[in-house]
Amino acid sequence: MDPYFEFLCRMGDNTLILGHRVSEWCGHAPVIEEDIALANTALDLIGQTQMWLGLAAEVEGKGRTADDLAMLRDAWDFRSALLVEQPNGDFGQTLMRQFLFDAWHLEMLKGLTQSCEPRVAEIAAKAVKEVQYHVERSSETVIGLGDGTEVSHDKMQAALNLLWPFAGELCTPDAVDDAMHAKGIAPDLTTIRTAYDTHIESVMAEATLTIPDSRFAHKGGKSGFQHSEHLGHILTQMQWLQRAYPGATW
Amino acid sequence: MDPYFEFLCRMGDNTLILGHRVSEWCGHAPVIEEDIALANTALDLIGQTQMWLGLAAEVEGKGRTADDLAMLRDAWDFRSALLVEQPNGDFGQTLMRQFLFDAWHLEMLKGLTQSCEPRVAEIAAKAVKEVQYHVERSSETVIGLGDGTEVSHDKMQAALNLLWPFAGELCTPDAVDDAMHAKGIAPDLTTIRTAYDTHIESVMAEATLTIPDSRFAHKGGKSGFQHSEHLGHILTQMQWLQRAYPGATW
Amino acid sequence: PEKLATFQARIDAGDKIEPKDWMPEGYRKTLIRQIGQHAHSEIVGQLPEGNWITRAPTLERKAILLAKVQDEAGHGLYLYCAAETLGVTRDELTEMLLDGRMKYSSIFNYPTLTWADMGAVGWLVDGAAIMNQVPLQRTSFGPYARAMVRICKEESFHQRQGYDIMMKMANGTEAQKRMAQDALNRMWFPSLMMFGPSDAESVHSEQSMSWKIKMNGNDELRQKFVDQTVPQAEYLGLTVPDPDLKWNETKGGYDFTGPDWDEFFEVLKGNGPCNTERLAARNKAWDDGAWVREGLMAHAAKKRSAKMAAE
Amino acid sequence: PEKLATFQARIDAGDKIEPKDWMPEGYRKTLIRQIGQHAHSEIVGQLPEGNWITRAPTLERKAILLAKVQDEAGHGLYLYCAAETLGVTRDELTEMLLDGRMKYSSIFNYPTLTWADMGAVGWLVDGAAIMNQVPLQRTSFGPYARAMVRICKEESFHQRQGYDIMMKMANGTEAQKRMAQDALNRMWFPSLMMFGPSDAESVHSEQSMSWKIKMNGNDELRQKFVDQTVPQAEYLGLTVPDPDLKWNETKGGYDFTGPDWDEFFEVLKGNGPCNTERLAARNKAWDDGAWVREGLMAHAAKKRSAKMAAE
Repeated sequence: MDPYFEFLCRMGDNTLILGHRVSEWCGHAPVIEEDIALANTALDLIGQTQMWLGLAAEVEGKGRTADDLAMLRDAWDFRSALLVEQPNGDFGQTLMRQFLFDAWHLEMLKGLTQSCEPRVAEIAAKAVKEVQYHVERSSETVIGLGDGTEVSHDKMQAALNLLWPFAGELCTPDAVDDAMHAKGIAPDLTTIRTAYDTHIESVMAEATLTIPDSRFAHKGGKSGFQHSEHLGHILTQMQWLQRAYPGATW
Repeated sequence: MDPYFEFLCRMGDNTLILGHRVSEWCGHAPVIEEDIALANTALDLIGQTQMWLGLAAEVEGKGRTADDLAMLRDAWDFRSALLVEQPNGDFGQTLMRQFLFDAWHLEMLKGLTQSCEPRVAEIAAKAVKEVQYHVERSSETVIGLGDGTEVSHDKMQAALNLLWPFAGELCTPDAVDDAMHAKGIAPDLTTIRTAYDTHIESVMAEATLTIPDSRFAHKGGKSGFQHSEHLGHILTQMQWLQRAYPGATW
Repeated sequence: PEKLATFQARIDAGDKIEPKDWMPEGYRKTLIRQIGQHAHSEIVGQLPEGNWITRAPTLERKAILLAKVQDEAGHGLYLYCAAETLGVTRDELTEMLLDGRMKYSSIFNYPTLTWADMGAVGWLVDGAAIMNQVPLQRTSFGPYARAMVRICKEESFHQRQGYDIMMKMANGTEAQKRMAQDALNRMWFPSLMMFGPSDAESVHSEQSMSWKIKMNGNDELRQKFVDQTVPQAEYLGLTVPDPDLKWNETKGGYDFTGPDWDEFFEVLKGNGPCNTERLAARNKAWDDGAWVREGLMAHAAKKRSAKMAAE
Repeated sequence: PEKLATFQARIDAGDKIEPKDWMPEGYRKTLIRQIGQHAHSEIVGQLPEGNWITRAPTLERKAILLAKVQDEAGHGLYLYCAAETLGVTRDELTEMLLDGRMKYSSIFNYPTLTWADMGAVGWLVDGAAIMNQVPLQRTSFGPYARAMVRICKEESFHQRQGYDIMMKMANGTEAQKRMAQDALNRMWFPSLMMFGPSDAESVHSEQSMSWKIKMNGNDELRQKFVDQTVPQAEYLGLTVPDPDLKWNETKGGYDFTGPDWDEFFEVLKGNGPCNTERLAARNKAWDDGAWVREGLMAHAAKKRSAKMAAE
């Protein structure tokens, strides 16, 4: 296992799977502006996926492409965090998931712009601008709905309670993260966690939402040991055409 | 196009797709007895699929198996009626779909027991006993819910309104049906329609439900010309493993 | 009547009518109906293509399709804004869509069944839409004409992308070729329907023409579409599903079979393959979104009053 | 106290206690909890396997899996009936499941991620269940013991089917072998947890043993399971994910690493990978089904009163 390849798959699989989830909203959002914004977010994430998985495929050096990685791996070879695999639920749950991811994504990408690997720094520099915008939007929406009506507040609190145990995985370092940090490729996740916690706390305070009093964090997504049951269902859709018509050009 | 092969695919694809739909309920029914009954119905339908598609594959004579037909055709080669592709909706909608299908299925199978093709008659004789039970159950449930509370009545009426335009396809003969009837393989669909209409009318009367005043019938499923968008999504699930791991033995 | 004459003279002179200008009630109503239907078509039009976003075969195709569907929502937005200048709100228009008082283009009541449909929708449906819309860039109502300029530019981009998908399929494996032909078989006649019934049977047409809300006859545009599209199909190596199609040297265009107008009117009545689903999807989106719209409005109101209190 | 002594004497003599017999409150309560949890486990246990019914690789495998899940619902039904003889209704038990007052087997809080999991669940989970349940065929409460006889027969059939899936995978392609090994890696320790914490830490055990509600110690059964399963894994060519596993000649069994009990207690607390989803799925089924249950009851009442009126 090459930790650099693993790391790049983590970055790309997160954006791929979250992009897929967000794209499920197309045509079904509460207002047109949100349809546009969600499609735009999905589009950015898929674009970032092309860069991360493209680099991963190069680093692997087995002649695979970004599309091969996206379309021809089974669930166990994915390195997406559990958070991004979670179902959309209602619009509030989708935006809560988005914010919990965006806040981490932003800090991570900021750190990665300083990577000793120029290709990583370059991708991060491109992505960080998009993600800066994502986090502005998702935090505004979480605040607006959290501090909106009683109904919207309760739904957002329920979404936070549901998704909170999936946020911790993003910031919990493992051997791959440690190796990446040691090599100067990626930032220290414990530092990211501090910034992440501060960011989450301030947004939730403004949103009048209470962060659950538990640090329990599910794990198994980014290591690939134990994904959610959702991932397999995502793949049946996502990979359908490539699996059904192997070798075709689209 | 061999009409006999087409006809066998219609029989087998109907039971396959409806079996798939019904099996989606597993573990999610309103009471355990219904979980058991739905699983049992799905099981019968999958068993019938094995027989119909097994015979279809033999008749085709290209070395394909029932599993090949089920797992390796794309949507356009399916010959399922639009009715069986429709989503489950709520429990009432599922049972309404089931009854609208069962009532046709029973008449059709009764007719097929008289087929000049002994293999067809044999499969029909086996299936008709199971379907006799299916129609008893589904009609009882439609009656119970139609003539239950106001809420259940309204839901069943909505289900009937929604699904009624998909029932007609089953009884509307086309070139394949005419050829099958002419050869003595299958009964005349216009005769079946008479029995079907009578059956539906008597059950709906008992269920205090009003049959929509329209004979408009969607078509395109059994001919394969234009399925519903649902079928493709069903196949992404149903065929996943065979597509992802071609040639493996399970 | 004098006002009316001046109004017609302005139109005849090629002036643009602006929202604050006087206009006859019929002009206003017809425009609201037309722009509203067009806006609804963009919104509902997200659904058949949205159906394939999660199944797009490559990351690149997924991105292109996402961008396209996003553009459609954007078009819907411009058009609702154009309609709003006529004194109707977006929510009013939306409610009329949702309860069936207003229509959207019947083409979106057909299902998208294979990836080739993403090509065929771009090539044929956007192609037909452009044919309808290019002349509307010169329509008499200013906001509508300006929206059309922007929309047409993007639509022709979409059409090229659609044709590109068809090219890939038509030059691909046997299965892909078959997929492409199947898509053309299903989409051909519904695309011809997009120009509306024959002029002889079309209502409102004459008045709309003189107001420059409608710029061309339905049959004329349909002929133009066929003449443009048939060579494209030939180039793809695909067969237009019309055995009577043939070049007519005398008229300098193709003779072709018209669509099944009974089917067209069934679709208008709600009996298209997907009418129920499309409307159900939009109704669900609207109903499920109510708490979100209310929540965000409540928050905005809180912020406004906090700001006022601070001032 | 005299009654109690007679009761204990009957149990010691191997008599079956029947619902109408006198029994201590503790016996009744413990049984309700145990049978109820067992019933809930069957019901919740439909979900992880139900997750793969629509993706089963062949028609035959789909049929087998459907039959299995149907059996599980059936087991749930017998067990609720057995519990009902103790004076609690199925609806009461269901509500206790749904609001978290009663538990179900922690194993069902783990996800099923590949088709090999359908094999591993049958082989390991049903294997462990049988190991727990076979002795319960001799339990002191009649209805429970009889339910167990029927259930054990079906469970051992399921276990063989599961092992058969594993055989196909282990003798299949490289990918299938990897899938089988991956399933074993994930399911091994959760299966060991199914016997409960070490006897030293287990509450209620002693009293339950003397009442013959519990027939064996947890560690004893766990050892038996390991001893039975390891050679089966070897036969499949799979590696049990425990580097310290080794045969101990002296004790005539394997030495093995126990599961991570912290994880076990987290799962019990609700922090297993799928606790939230499983309970949400059951709650949704129950809530969404309310109108159905009410409708059918209303209809039954109408029929009864019509019948009475006719008599």
